[in-house]
Amino acid sequence: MDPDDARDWMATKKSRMLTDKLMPLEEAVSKFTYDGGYLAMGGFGHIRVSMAGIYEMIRQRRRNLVIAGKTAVHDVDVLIASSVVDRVECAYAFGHELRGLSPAGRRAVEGGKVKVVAELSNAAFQWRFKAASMGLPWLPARIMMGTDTFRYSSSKVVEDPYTGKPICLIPACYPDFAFIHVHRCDKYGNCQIDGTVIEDKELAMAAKRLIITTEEIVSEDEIRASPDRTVIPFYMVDAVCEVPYGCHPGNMPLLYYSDEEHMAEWLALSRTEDGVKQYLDKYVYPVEDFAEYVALVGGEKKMGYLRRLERLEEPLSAPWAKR
Amino acid sequence: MDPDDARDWMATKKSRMLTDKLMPLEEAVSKFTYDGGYLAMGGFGHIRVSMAGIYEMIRQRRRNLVIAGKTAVHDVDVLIASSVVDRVECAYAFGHELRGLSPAGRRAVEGGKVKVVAELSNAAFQWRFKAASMGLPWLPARIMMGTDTFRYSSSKVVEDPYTGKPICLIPACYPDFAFIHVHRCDKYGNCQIDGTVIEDKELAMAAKRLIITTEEIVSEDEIRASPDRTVIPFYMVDAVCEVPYGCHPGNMPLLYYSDEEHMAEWLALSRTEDGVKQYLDKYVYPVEDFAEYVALVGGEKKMGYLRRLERLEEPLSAPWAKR
Amino acid sequence: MAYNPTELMASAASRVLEDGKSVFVGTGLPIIASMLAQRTHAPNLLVVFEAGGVGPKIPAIPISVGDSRTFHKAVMAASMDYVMSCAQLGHIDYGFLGAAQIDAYGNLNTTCIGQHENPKTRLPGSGGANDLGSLCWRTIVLMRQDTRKFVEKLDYLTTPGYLLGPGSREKAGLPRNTGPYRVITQLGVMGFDPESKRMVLVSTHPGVSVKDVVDNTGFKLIIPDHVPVTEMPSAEELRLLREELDPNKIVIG
Amino acid sequence: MAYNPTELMASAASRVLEDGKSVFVGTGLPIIASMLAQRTHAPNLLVVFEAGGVGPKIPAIPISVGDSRTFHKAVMAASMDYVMSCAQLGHIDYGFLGAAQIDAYGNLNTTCIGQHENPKTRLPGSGGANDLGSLCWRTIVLMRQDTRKFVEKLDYLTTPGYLLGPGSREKAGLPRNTGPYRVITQLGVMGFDPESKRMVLVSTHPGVSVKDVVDNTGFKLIIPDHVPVTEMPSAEELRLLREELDPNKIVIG
Repeated sequence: MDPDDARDWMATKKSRMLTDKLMPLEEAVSKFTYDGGYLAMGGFGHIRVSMAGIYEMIRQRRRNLVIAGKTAVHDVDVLIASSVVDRVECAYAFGHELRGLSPAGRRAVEGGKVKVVAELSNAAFQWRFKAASMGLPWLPARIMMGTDTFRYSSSKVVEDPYTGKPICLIPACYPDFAFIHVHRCDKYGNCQIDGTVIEDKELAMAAKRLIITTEEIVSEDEIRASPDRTVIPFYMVDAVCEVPYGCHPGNMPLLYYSDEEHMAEWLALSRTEDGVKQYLDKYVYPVEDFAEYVALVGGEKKMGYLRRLERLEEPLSAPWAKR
Repeated sequence: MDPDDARDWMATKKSRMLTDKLMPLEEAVSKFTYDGGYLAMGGFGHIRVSMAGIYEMIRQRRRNLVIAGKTAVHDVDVLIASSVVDRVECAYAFGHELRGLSPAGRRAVEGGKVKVVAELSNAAFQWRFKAASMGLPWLPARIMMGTDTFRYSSSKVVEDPYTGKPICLIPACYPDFAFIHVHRCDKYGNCQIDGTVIEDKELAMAAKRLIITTEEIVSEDEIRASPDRTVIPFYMVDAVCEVPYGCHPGNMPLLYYSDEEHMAEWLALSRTEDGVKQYLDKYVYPVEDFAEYVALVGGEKKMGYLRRLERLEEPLSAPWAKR
Repeated sequence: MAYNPTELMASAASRVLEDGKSVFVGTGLPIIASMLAQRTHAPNLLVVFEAGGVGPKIPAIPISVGDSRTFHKAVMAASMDYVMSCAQLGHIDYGFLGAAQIDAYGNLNTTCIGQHENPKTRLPGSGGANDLGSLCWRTIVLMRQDTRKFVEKLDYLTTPGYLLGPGSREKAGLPRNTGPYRVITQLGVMGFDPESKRMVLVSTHPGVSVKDVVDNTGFKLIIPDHVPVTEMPSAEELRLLREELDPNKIVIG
Repeated sequence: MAYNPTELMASAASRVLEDGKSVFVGTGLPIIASMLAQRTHAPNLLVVFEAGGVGPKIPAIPISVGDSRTFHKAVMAASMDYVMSCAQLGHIDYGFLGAAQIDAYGNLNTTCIGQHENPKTRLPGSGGANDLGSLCWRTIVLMRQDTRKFVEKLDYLTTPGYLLGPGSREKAGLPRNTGPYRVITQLGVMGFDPESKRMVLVSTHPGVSVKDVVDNTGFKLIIPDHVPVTEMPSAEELRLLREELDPNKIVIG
């Protein structure tokens, strides 16, 4: 997108008016996501990803999405398995980090059901969002050059007019919609994140529509008491949805650790299409909202365990580790 | 500087070893600053500028410095008046914001004693440091084009290979030495800043030598207890100097407000060369260290007043306001 | 109710600002005008400062555009990169500028009077002005009007207005559909002709004639057939300015 | 003391790392090797994670390179932009990589086996590998060695090694004096010839012959006249690995 068109979007479709954006997640998903759109998820790997948003899109049977595979793990895996996503821009996908490869994601790509429409690296994805966040057409970078990763990306290499050396220009990426899961925010969408922010500050600015899911809604006064903790200001935000435990089975830093028992269940079930159906019929389709999902995956007892795990008060078990 | 040369510098002259960098400011200035060097100051205007570092350079009679006039106010004014600086790269200098123009700075430029070697804008300066902080030769931006500010800058305009529109490429700036005044840091140089960070995160990465002055030294454990508050990590830092009230007469956000009585004294005295000499002979040359300066400018009583002013417990008086 | 020219300028500037829009401000009159707008017709005006303060509840006039009052109870205390990026991305509706010289296309000089290499008067330089003038959707210039300041040719072009006229901002590479919107002085309010991009008189202040304005303008100003009179500051605006916003008369005098 | 091949790889990798240097790590063996180095000869090894963790005191193996353990009691919990910028600026000495395929110049494939458009096996892609392989001063590759993995020609070049040989990284625009430094497998340790930039055998693991290594390499490996044997893991290293670093045997097995 030309930065002048991006400017027009931000001027007309985003508002600097302080308005209450609280709404049920169901409404936010139906209002701001659409079939065929380009989706990006905040967080990273299994960390602070709005799984609540993912499950809601599956329930609403969104179709033909392209996803930013910016170290996308469980999110892209279930979105592919549930036929929501059929194209991936891939920095990292089809794997579960230390847990091994994704049976569902791999099967879909190897069977031709899902297309990888571009390859790039993690930094390149980050810098695509960063270019957008700065209102620039692209950012220069000294990566990808000389590789097939570059050839399959949308970047260009030019001669740097200062040094005479080749330099890679990585184009801005403005996702059609993005979800970011945060520790707390007010009803206007002023958000705080604890720990690493990964690339969410930039993604929040780049996204044409931004849905915030949050562990907790706090007062405007609480936000204004420590403005240097704000990571996303309200005028980037389109919807605010309160969803405690909203990144389960992932890790919400400083609150709860990832649920490796649940991950093991998914990794086992997703080996077959039948297993995928079983999983979705158990945890996603029949579920009214995320609170019901939380009850299904183990409720307060499980959440208590994950909280203790995060505080290093229990040893981690890794049921998927076969060795 | 070619980014490959900058990489060599960072690899060999900066250390990833966790070493105690505490030293007296006198030692830091004599070790890491030198005549003819390019200086940049952290902070902005009268905010969080290491005036302690400035006064020490004056005492050590550094000469022929170039300064980054990145909204540089009292710092550049006294450095010019004391013949330390003779060249300025100017985004904003020779003024005292709401207080009016700088008699000393203007006199030096209009009399030919100080040269303005480049013009640019505040964002351009910020993006020069940012380019450096990212290890890039330059950053693109949509500013300065079409103006004399561009003509007197070191930027280039090229045709953007994506949009076909002209775009400005702002070259990286790696200052030879920089001072950043922070709220607290540990002896290794892991720093926290409260409130706006302005452009200090980028400047810290861009500076070839970085001297930290800090209101307070805290333990490594305190830093590690909230790593998301770290703004500058130790491996950027060359020296750590504990200097309470080290940005007086400027404003240290959340601690003490600017000393407008002292500023009025400077603005009055600096109307003449004699007055400048009087000021320096009173507050800078005969002073052993910054603690003595603090006593001279009003000691604990004045500092208490400035703290109350910062907490909005006293009304501001502006003795320089003549109306 | 009697008022001084600075009070009138503050009032006129505040009325340009709209509720729910954002404005990039510098120290002095722009802050006063923005705070006045917030306390009258535009409570949701989002004020942004170049050092990183976003949406503060300004408790008292800041002396510096970076001081702690610029992020007091703000929605965000960010960085210069952050707010300048917001501006470049199109989030900033209005920007306030001042100048020592302005030309018919709204180009501004805040760098020097005389030759750059050997200036008669050295001024502070661009600061954030070039950035705001490049990146905000609309800029509002606050300055004194006389023939030494409203000139046919600037000594130095610090900040872009419409440059050489229609299309020349875009041709230079600046963002589309941006540029100066209003020039407010002690004599009147000026705007820009949509076709020629030259300065046009919008209103004269009470007691000021069109001729006064023309006589104090060093270039040909477009004068419409009908020139209204600028609305006077209301009693409530004057009360706010004097009692709440600038009780120490640092800016308003 | 008996050890398994993964333990030997962890030990060999940890010994490459130097005290007071920085290392960019991914999940699994790289973390184990880095933690082992910290607890033996390199207490001041600075560990950096791509999601933003800098210098943590890692309390237990992270499952993800972004999880909360990657910034536990860290000196900084930053962002991906921050740590990638640090790498681009030359602050990162070592980077760990893994791969499904490697060629004689240390180029890596983690994207696909077979054709990209119609892959036999789809792998995760670059992740941060291309970034680390481009920007760190030296990279260390940890992978299994056999002729399907050590190949004459990669199916896909995900991450740059020395590309086509001497000078070709610089010619492509990659930072000067960077590139792969060691390749550590279950059979031995390999490096790169300074002249030709082709892979050279550095040491064979205890009980492994030069012929074993050659037979499991699908390209011509440079074999020096004298090939030493990799030092065995010490009893203390094995104790650390088994009792402290990976007591649940998630990585080490």
